Amino acid sequence: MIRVLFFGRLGEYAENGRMELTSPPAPGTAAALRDHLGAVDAGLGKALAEPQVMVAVNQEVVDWDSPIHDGDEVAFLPPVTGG
Amino acid sequence: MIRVLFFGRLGEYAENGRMELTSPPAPGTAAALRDHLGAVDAGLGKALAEPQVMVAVNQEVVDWDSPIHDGDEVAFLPPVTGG
Amino acid sequence: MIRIQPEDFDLAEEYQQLRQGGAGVGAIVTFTGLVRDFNNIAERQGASVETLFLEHYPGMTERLLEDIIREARDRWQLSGVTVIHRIGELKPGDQIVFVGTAAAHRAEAFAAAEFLMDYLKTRAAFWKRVRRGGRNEWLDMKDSDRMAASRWQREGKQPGRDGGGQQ
Amino acid sequence: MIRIQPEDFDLAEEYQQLRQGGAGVGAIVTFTGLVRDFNNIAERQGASVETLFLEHYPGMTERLLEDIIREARDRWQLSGVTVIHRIGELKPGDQIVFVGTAAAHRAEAFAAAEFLMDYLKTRAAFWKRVRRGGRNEWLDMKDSDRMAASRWQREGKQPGRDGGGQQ
Repeated sequence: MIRVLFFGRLGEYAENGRMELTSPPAPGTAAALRDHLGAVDAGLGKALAEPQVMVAVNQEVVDWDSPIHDGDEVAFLPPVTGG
Repeated sequence: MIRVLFFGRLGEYAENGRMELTSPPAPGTAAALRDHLGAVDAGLGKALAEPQVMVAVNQEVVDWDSPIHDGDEVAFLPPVTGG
Repeated sequence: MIRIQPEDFDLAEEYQQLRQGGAGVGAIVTFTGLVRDFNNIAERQGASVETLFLEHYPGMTERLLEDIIREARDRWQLSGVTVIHRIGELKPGDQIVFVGTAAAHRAEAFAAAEFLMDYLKTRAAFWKRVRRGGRNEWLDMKDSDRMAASRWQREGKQPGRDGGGQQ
Repeated sequence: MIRIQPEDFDLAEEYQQLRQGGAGVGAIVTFTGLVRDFNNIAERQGASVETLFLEHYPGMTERLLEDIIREARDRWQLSGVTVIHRIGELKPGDQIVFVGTAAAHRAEAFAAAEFLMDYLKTRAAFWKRVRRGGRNEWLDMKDSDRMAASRWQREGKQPGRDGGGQQ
């Protein structure tokens, strides 16, 4: 199972800003997960394609070609606006 | 009358760090006052000759060739060490 | 010390904490961020704003802040560092973020506090939204914040991945 | 606001004062200088130090501080500035100087606070002495302070005589 979290403006595309997938979409990279979500929901796909969106796997920001394994927590992060 | 004030390490050359002169030593510049004081007290003269010592007339830092008039307050200021 | 909390904080308490760093503490810098007028924040016209809300990524936020503080301690000699960031609903004038640094000399304390704030604005996992006219609007990062943070980066390094070394 | 006083000051009170600048205040920076271990300050070995004493030039000190604050307000948009400097006898750990700045944005508040501190160290009419073994010793300005202050000077201008303009 993959736990997917959406923060900031991305949160509106999933109830409570989160969803669960039974397994990582092939070929099992962060980019594949992003593309899979975009295929299901075009609005989300467009929001995730914004160049400043980052992906974190298990709370660590990673490259889009990083692998995703069963049990991972994947988070999509728009640009932060803290402080 | 000229009121002369000495601050910091210069204060030890005058009781309570101050003295009074009846008139500005000729030719009536800050440098002339400094030289006059140095002629009276060699130790003070040496201390005033330190390149970082500044002179203020009526609480305004001025050049050594600035004039001094009767009634002025002249202060000799070693480098400051505030804060 | 890192705290992420909905509760307000007390500058005086945090300051006293930083003062406890021993006889070597000569300089304490505090930065406090306050919520400015909402409509100013949202930076465009429209219905008036009802609330400001801060979301964070629990777990990851703390990890990022620990990284940031470790980096500050690598760069400067610090006897104390405190970072507090509030989450949840805030109103204008509320305290939102606190950074406090203690050091022997003021240059270190100032640089570290500014560094931490620049990174908090650009790297820590916080998102601000305003609610107005019944709708949520997420705020964008300001270019000025991006530029401020980039000062600390060294050539040939990834943003936020540069280790020790002075600016 | 400028205060030169033998009395201690209360950071929390000064902070609350700076917070009263209205809905536009988004950033408050405070700097507090503490008296470090005396022997460290004197920076050489010998009899142990008994007291630290701060002398100032009443009247001129206030005038210089007013100039410095005016210069800071020319350079940066500030909604509040407070400078407090203590005089008289102090002991290790005592608060000696306070600078507080309030502004819409943190960059201004930080820069102004640092600027004011650099100038307080090098331009304001304060002199520190220590007493040890029954003798008074005046302390010298540190090269690091001279260098810090020189950052703010612009080419072709006299030290401390440069008016407005950003760094």
